[in-house]
Amino acid sequence: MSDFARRFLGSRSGMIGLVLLVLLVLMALSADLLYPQDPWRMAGRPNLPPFTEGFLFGTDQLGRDVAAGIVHGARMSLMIGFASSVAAIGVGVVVGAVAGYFSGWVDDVLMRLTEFFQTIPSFMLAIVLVAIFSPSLESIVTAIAVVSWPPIARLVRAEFLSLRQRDFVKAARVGGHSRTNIIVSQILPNALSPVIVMASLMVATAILIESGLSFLGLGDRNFITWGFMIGAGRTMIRHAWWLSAIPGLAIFVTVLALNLFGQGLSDVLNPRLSRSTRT
Amino acid sequence: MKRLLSAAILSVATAIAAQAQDDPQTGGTLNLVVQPEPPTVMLGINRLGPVSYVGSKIYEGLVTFAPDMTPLPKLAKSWDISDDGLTYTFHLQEGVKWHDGEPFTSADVVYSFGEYLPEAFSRTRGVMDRVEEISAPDDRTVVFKLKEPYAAFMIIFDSTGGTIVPKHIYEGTDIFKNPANETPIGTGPFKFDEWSKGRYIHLVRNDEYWQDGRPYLDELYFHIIPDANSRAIAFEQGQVDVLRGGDVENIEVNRLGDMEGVDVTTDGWEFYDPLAIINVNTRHEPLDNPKVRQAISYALDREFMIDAVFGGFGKPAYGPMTERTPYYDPEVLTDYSFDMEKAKALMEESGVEAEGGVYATLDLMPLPYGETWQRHGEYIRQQLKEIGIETNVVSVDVAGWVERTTTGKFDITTNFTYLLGDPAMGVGQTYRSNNQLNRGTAANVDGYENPKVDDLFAEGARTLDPGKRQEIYSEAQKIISADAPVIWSHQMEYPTVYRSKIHDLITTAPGLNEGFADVWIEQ
Amino acid sequence: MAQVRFLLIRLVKAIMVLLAVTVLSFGLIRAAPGDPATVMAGEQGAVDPEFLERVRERYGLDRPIHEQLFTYVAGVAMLDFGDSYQHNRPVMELIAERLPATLLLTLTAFALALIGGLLMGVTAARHVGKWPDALITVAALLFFALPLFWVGLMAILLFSVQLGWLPAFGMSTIGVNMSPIERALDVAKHLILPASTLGLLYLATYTRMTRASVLEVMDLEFVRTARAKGLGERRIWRRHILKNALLPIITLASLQAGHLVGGAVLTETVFSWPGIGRLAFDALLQRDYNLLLATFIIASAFVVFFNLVADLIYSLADPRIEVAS
Amino acid sequence: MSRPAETTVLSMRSLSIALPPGADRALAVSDLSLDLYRNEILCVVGESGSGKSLLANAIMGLLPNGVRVASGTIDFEGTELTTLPANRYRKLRGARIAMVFQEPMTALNPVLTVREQIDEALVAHGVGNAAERQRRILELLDATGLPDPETLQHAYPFRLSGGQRQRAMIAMALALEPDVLIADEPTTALDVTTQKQILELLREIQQRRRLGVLFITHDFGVVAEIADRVAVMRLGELVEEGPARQVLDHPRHGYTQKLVAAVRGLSDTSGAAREHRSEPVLSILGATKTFVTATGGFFSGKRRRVEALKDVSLDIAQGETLGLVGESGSGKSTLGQAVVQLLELDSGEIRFHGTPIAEMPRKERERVRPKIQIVFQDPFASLNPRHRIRRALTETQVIHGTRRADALAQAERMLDLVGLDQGALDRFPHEFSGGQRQRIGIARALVMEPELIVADEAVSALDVSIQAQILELLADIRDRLHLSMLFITHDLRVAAQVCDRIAVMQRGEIVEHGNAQEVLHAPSHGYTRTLCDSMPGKEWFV
Repeated sequence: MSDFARRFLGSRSGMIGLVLLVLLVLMALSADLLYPQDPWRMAGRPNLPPFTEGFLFGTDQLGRDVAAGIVHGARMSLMIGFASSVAAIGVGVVVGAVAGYFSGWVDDVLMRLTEFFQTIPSFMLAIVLVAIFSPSLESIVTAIAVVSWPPIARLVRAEFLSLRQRDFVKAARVGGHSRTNIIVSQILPNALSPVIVMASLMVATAILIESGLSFLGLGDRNFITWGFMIGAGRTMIRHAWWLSAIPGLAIFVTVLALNLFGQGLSDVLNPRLSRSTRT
Repeated sequence: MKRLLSAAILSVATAIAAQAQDDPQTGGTLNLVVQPEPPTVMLGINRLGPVSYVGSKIYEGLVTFAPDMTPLPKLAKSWDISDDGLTYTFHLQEGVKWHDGEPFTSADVVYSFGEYLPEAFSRTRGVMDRVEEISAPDDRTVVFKLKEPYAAFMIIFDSTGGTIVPKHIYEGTDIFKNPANETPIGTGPFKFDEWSKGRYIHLVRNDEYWQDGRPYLDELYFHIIPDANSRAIAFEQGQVDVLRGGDVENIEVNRLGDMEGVDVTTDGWEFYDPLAIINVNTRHEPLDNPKVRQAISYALDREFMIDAVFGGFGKPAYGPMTERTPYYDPEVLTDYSFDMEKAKALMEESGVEAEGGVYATLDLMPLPYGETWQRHGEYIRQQLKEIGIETNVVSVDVAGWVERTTTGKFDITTNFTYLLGDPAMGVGQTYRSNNQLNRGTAANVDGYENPKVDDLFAEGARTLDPGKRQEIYSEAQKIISADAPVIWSHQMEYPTVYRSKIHDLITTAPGLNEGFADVWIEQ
Repeated sequence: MAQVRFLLIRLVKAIMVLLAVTVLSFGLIRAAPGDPATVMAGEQGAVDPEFLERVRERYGLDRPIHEQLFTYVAGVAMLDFGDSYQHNRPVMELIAERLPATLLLTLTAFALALIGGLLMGVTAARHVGKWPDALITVAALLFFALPLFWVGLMAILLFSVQLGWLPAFGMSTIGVNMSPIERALDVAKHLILPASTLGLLYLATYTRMTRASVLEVMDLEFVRTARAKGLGERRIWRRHILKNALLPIITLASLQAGHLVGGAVLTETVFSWPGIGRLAFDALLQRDYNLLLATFIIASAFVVFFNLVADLIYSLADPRIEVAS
Repeated sequence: MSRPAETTVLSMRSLSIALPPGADRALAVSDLSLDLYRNEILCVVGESGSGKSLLANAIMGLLPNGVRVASGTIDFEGTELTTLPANRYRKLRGARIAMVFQEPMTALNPVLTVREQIDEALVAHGVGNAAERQRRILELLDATGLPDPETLQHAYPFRLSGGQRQRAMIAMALALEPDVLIADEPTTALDVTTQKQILELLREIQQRRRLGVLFITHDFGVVAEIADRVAVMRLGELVEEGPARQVLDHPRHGYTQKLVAAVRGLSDTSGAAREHRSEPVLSILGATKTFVTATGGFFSGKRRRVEALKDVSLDIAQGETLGLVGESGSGKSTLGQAVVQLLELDSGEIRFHGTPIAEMPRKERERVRPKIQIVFQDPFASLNPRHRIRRALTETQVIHGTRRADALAQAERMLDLVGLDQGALDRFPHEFSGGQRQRIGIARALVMEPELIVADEAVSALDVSIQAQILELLADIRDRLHLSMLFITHDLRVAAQVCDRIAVMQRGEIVEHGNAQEVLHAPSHGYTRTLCDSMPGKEWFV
């Protein structure tokens, strides 16, 4: 592990990403300290540009503090991003592992299912799901998870297919290890690194999807999110550009951070991929 | 507020300018925006905003209305009403032709009100139930006999409520599926030419129009621009000449209004007379408690709301009518102007138990008609919080909203109604106890039940003498305003932005839903 | 021969998938609250049950769900998606009207992304580790993290509102009569912003894929062989590296192309581009089942179709496929 | 058969090749001086990591990024290569100095036909017009003994057999009649029989064209087969150089002696096969297995049937070692997998002490399974990279109900037995050398106290010197623990050394079966004979 840490510290992109992420998470966690007031509260005169009257990012149409929205929004975006990714990975790993290990008809069925889900345009599906189960935290997280698990499943399956042919797995079988033991303790640990890499990228995608949904007005109206802020600011774009510009930047930075982080992970975890960049 | 005045001044200014102008000039193209893209322009089968906007140029009613709601001739050049108020006799214009060349006769009117409209439009059917018989003594005369007097009867004869359709095309067909709906045939000043879906609807001058020299314009383009920003830019860049209220955000209106050679008016809504309300479901606690409802009403800073959310367009409303509504009586209304202290006090008096400063947690369902209403909802949410009512925002799509509202599955929802020019028409439906669920979104969805109010509205509809009606409606307004069965948000004002070179754009109560026969462009 | 057989198999599979999509989306949307009747009712002011009945009956909403499903699927099989209650017209017409716009947008975006991606990717790989590589890699990374709808907004803000260079909305200038050529140029002008916005994400993806693929091939033995044969670098790149590296990219790319159609929803909304992405969204808000379902199925159909194309390209381009024949 | 040395074509003087920083050593090749003469085959022999391949690449001027010539000179007929500008080097490559690689499959471009690939070499060096080139191509293909050049030239590499590919490679290399041919392990990837043909081809061509051939290999057999002169490399240094015979028969340097000894040891079959009369531990009866595979993988539909095992029957007695010899695709590994229950037979049965394993009650099977263990070919792949050795050696025992303490004790005993210290327990696989890993692999097999061990190409991946050690270890353990062993290999010599009996497999069938010595020295079946004849350098061994 220490070896892992050392190698990660070595990856520049990884470190930049990590630092940015940590900052964002801190910001999200300390939201209530930085802006104890409700971000929906009308705190000042409407449509103040940034850096006026002590409003770092100005105020919106109803005089709400944009900065407060950004900070509290970070919480939602990250939360939704992580929650949905965790769900997606859970499903994906199980499906992929089962399909990959048992192959045969089980594999067929599961892969058809996966392909099916990959065929439906994901964002459209997300929209429909959220709209139909009426926008709420749960429905959004579920929808994002539903559209993002297939790649994981495919990845894990591929890993399993190759790993189960490896001698050490055969050795375990010869040793009479149980299936679960082989899947969980022999194969899975070896299959995980690419999954972890993909996971970090998935969080990023999830955040993008969420912002897209909120932008279309399919967010949970009880919580302030960046996508919502852009959507709300959109109609004001020529009077108060900052209303949509600033939240957009926030999303951009977050997604960028996650991508960089993922890059770093993959440099460390699957050298096979990143080798080509060196030699 | 300031906004408003300037708008008013502007409109006056243009009126004067219009008079000052010498004779109208003929010719020219008028570029308009219709949004959302209408499902059809066959006004008979559908009266959604966009359909009426376009359809009203193609189809006509027997009458139209002056801003003060007095009827003006249209397809009927004159009419007389018997003293008992039971017989209405309409005398039709001479030499009116349908766009397909067929002559227009009383038979068309009889068919339209006798068969077509009751099938197509429930509001008109509602009124037609009051009619004993419709007869056509001759080609040019139509007689309606009522079962009992109905003061608002004339209201249904405008082009949207009383669309006159060609009998020779629709009789005996499925009026909804009739292919002719694709190529509408009316008597209006403009004829349907082309509909390039997703892009524009093109109407051309009806050279056969019954009114000599009219219309002045050669053609109308209704452009379909699905996005508010895009519409604003289109107007700026001169691609369109007129923006209706709602086409662009009101804040944009102010900006565009300040442009060179552009005018803004809020006239032309006297007929529809829209009123923004907040429905509170009186079947649910604590909303069954009048004090709570009053508290909510006091908690709203309508001035701020109108300025911040509606770009300054609108006027606070404290009762069931607006200043535009006949028989409106500000004297009798409870003054609900912003008073947070009073609101909080009322909550305490109300006797509702509060836990940790929270009296109740309710669902708040904002009207899903775009961002403005979302802001409106967000504002209300904050104010309710102030007086100790927590809300959980339920966001639904149009279908969901309609469904929940009309079936009473809500605590609080924002909404608006058209008062339609006479209390007997649009006002009563929101408060009469016999008009509650599954009767549309403007019905008494809050479940308000007050026999006295019921009687007053029944009587008001029956009574013809204006003086008496005033008394009746004043009392009704007094009671309702005090009970606050709904929270009145504001009298809505839809600003119309247009280029000064366009004259006589809005002269009547239906405003832009007029036929445009008199509109002309200064070359 | 084998190609044909193979494609037939894939075709059958594709149809199965589409059937599944149909059934799923049908079920999903029927699960939703509210139906067209209630919407129309609401829109039309005061209503009575009888009126609701009429509407429901007119759109077959009164029949049992499995019947509705059956009639629907049967219809879809014959490309009849029923009528849109909202537009009072056959859904197929509506889609037919909007589809060209979407295709124009997505295919342009795709072409831009693919060509750009290949160029950038190859350039990066050629100068791996040097500044062009660094530059391109960073650029790709940034593009990859941009929320498209926001990029769109900012683009409008900059190029239309501030600079006034490009039109911000729609597909063509309205109200003006132009010659065919002018019309085409006009559309092209309108296309620039949305297409490049939509293309951006894919540009990043393709750049990365290309770079990786080229680098991988560069390491392969036969490239060394080619050098050992004394071939010139240009030839080695053209015949050996690119020929082997770009094949999978083009295949992968066409696999993704299908998703562009469904992915265009946001872009079409931001630029109010009259395509099926918007159509779908409006349909959803209006609970216009038939319409929504149709756009959904069409979008999926595109994915399926492009998968087939990908297979075809691959089977034609890679000799190893001959094995089967 | 060394001939008078002739003019030098290629001469390296105190050549050093530097590895990128962070590599396991600074210089891949250090201070090496070597000459290649016209019309000879010079074998550069060495074990993995000796730097021989980098030497070849250095001459071609194709060192991988980061690796560079640090000092010294490479003179090719008066041209100094180390400082030669790229464009002139390019003209030289292929034209004057050509190269043949180890793995023809990857060395050929999959999407170009044989013809195109040869042709472009000619084009690149501006040879003749199209017709001219076409003639040359056909000549070359013919000269390299490829059947029906007319049609074959249009084939893509994947259509050819391993041998044909390598022939095509050679044809390509000879296209411009170079003076020097560098062959980097050109036969290592091939079966013995094919290897023999390719070696003969190279020899014949070399003589016909009086080529100077620099032949890189790790196999002394091959050296003995074709070398005129030998240069032995070790960790980048040239330890010995001289005429083939001399180096092979009278090695001067200790390292060479060790290697040669190891190789000779292989063919030393004095440890003569013992007779075993006891009851068979394992008997295989009419084992049959057919694989059905989708061809090309891409087009679903078309399927190919491969009969991996056709009615195979064998016995293995207590303490006996049975050698299973065959070329790739002969089905020998399939049988091994069947024995350890990794795959099920279509028909036939495998009996353990007389009872068909398949018919045993579940509990019984559970108990029996660990009694048959396997040692794999690739020692790295056979250990879970994420588990410490401790776990690798104890886990299975614990699963079968051994108490941890006992399991650990057992693990330690076995480590000791395979000659590793306890320190190994807490380390991860990647921290060991190939040979050590294989020892661990054996230890893992042993901890379960098996009665039968299947050794599947257990030494093929190892360098000769290590090979010898592991083989000794196996033999030793077998005798100490009275194990039975099924020894699967492609190398008759190896088999002959450790096995009591040998079964030769071809296309899923056992074509010959008998006492190791007889099979090796007096093969009765034609195929076995070919195998024996193909053994590189057999004259030298025998």
